[in-house]
Amino acid sequence: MTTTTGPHPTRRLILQGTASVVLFGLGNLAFAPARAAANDKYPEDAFKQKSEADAIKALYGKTAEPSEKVKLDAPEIAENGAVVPISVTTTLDKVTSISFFVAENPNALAASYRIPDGTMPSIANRLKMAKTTNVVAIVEADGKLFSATKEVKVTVGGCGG
Amino acid sequence: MKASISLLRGSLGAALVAFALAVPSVSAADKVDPAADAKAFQKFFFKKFPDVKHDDFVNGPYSMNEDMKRQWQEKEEFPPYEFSLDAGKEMFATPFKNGKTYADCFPNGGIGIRQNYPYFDTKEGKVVTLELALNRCREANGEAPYSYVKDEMASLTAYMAFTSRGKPMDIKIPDDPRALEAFENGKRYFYTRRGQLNFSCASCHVQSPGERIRAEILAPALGILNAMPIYRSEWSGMGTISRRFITCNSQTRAVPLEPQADEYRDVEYFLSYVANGLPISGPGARP
Amino acid sequence: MASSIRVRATANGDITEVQALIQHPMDSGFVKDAKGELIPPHFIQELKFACNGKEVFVADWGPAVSKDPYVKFSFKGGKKGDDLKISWTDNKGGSDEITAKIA
Amino acid sequence: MSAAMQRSLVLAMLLLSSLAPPARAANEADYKAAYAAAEVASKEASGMRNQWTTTVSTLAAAKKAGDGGDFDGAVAAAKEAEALAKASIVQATSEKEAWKAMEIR
Repeated sequence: MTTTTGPHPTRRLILQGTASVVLFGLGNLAFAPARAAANDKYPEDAFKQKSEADAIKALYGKTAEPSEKVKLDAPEIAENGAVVPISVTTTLDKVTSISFFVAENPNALAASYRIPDGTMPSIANRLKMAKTTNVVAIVEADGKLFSATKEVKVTVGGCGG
Repeated sequence: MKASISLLRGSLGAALVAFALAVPSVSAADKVDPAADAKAFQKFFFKKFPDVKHDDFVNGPYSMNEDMKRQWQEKEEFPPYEFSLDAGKEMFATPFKNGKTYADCFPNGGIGIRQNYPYFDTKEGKVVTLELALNRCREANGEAPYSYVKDEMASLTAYMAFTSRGKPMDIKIPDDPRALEAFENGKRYFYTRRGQLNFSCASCHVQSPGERIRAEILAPALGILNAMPIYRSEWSGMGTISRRFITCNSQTRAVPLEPQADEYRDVEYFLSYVANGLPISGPGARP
Repeated sequence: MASSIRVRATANGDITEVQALIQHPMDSGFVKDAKGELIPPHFIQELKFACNGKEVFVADWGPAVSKDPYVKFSFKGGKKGDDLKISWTDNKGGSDEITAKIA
Repeated sequence: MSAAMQRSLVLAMLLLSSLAPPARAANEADYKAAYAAAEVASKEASGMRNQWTTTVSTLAAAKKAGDGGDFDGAVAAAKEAEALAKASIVQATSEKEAWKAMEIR
């Protein structure tokens, strides 16, 4: 949102704001039902997939390309595999869904979020990781998939029984 | 030339001072001097970790490792001990069957007093820890005592710790030979090697804090009880001081003593006293 | 029984930041109990947030979400005093729901 | 560190002495004797409040083997439990003074 410096900046801003929202809303309307219908129910099948590739295909039906615009924040070494703080944020526009995958967990898909219009594309959550593996964040923006990957080391703590 | 002479004199002076220090400390070892012990204990850690802020030591492993500290701060935004804290607050407000509450057993209604525990009870001639005092309060009011290692006790101590957050640890040792003996007994326990792995508390928390055993970073012994009770991801649940001592014992393959055994009460007394001045940061979240 | 949902929703300007912590075991079905038996899967599957009746966030969770799950997000269009309804259902048909006020 | 070296030497020796293979197949009497000796040492160790978890588990294994009639296994386990218990006794006695070496002064 560029800030204009005219005498009544706020009034102009509001006008601009409402105009773009209406446009965006209309534009979105056409797509929304198609996309919303696709993933508005619990993606049972995707959660059952073993590998990350199969889970992505089951969830979105297309493949993702890595993108610098997706910032995945995860620790170098997880302090504990049961509670790993992982968050993602993106500067991509028109984001409708964000999902997290832990590649070598029994089932790769860990969590998937539906981002309605007006919700910011950035999420923090705490996931379980079975062992050292790649964490992948997938962002669905304007119908296309973008990804970011980071390896997180996980080992058992303590000095043993 | 001048510089080197002063250097020489300086090093000579230092040697003399060191020698002077060594001699009395040998004889001091026999006479129990908690204040000197506490000063030496704190100086050891402040010198070993010069860039760790003194108050930061109470954050255990998180004062030793940046990556871990970031994970901790993220957890602290909405900490997992939140539920235990709320449960403790509720329990504190719920009267016993006889109408009394915990507030009636403790000075200042139990609010903001955690930093004074454990204390030495001159009548009983023994150290009384917060967990022990809570169970004695329950028994005095006709209620069954809680397990020292389960959630109820952790919730109560979590709430009492929370009401003392930020207050400096303030443990007193009365001028009573039995109190000095309890302090010394706690110190001996802390440094004694046990279990088949032949470790003492000091082997990990004095010789190698900041280093890793597998994924975990070892916490420094200074202020190690200030954050108690803790929610440990490892246990995915709350841990009281008793639970921590018992699991530490079994990890070195030593058979744990019964909760609130004299040795545990005394080592808690020792560890809390030497952390005097450092803030209470409980309840804590740990790996 | 106190609700299983703890939520903090703070509005600054047009953006409301929401943090939620939910008391739930989130058992994955892969963990054994002390007696060596597998603890059956028991985890929240769907978590919904609605502000003034409009859905602002939906989480589909699997068993890999940590115990006592936490999530943080933010959305536009909410302001101080608005209602934020949070509801979850788990794979055993359990559920809970609260309505919080945006601070 | 020589005291620590010395101590672990003693521990190693104790463990080695227990593993000498019995000449003939053990019978119930051998098992009973070996188990009794192990139990005495284990009681002394726990009396000094310095019992090892491995002593307890090895002793239990000895009993289980003995009850199951595997006297060879039972004698071996009982001897090992005795050695472990004795090692923990050595540890407790030597630590009475040795702890001062690590004390922060």
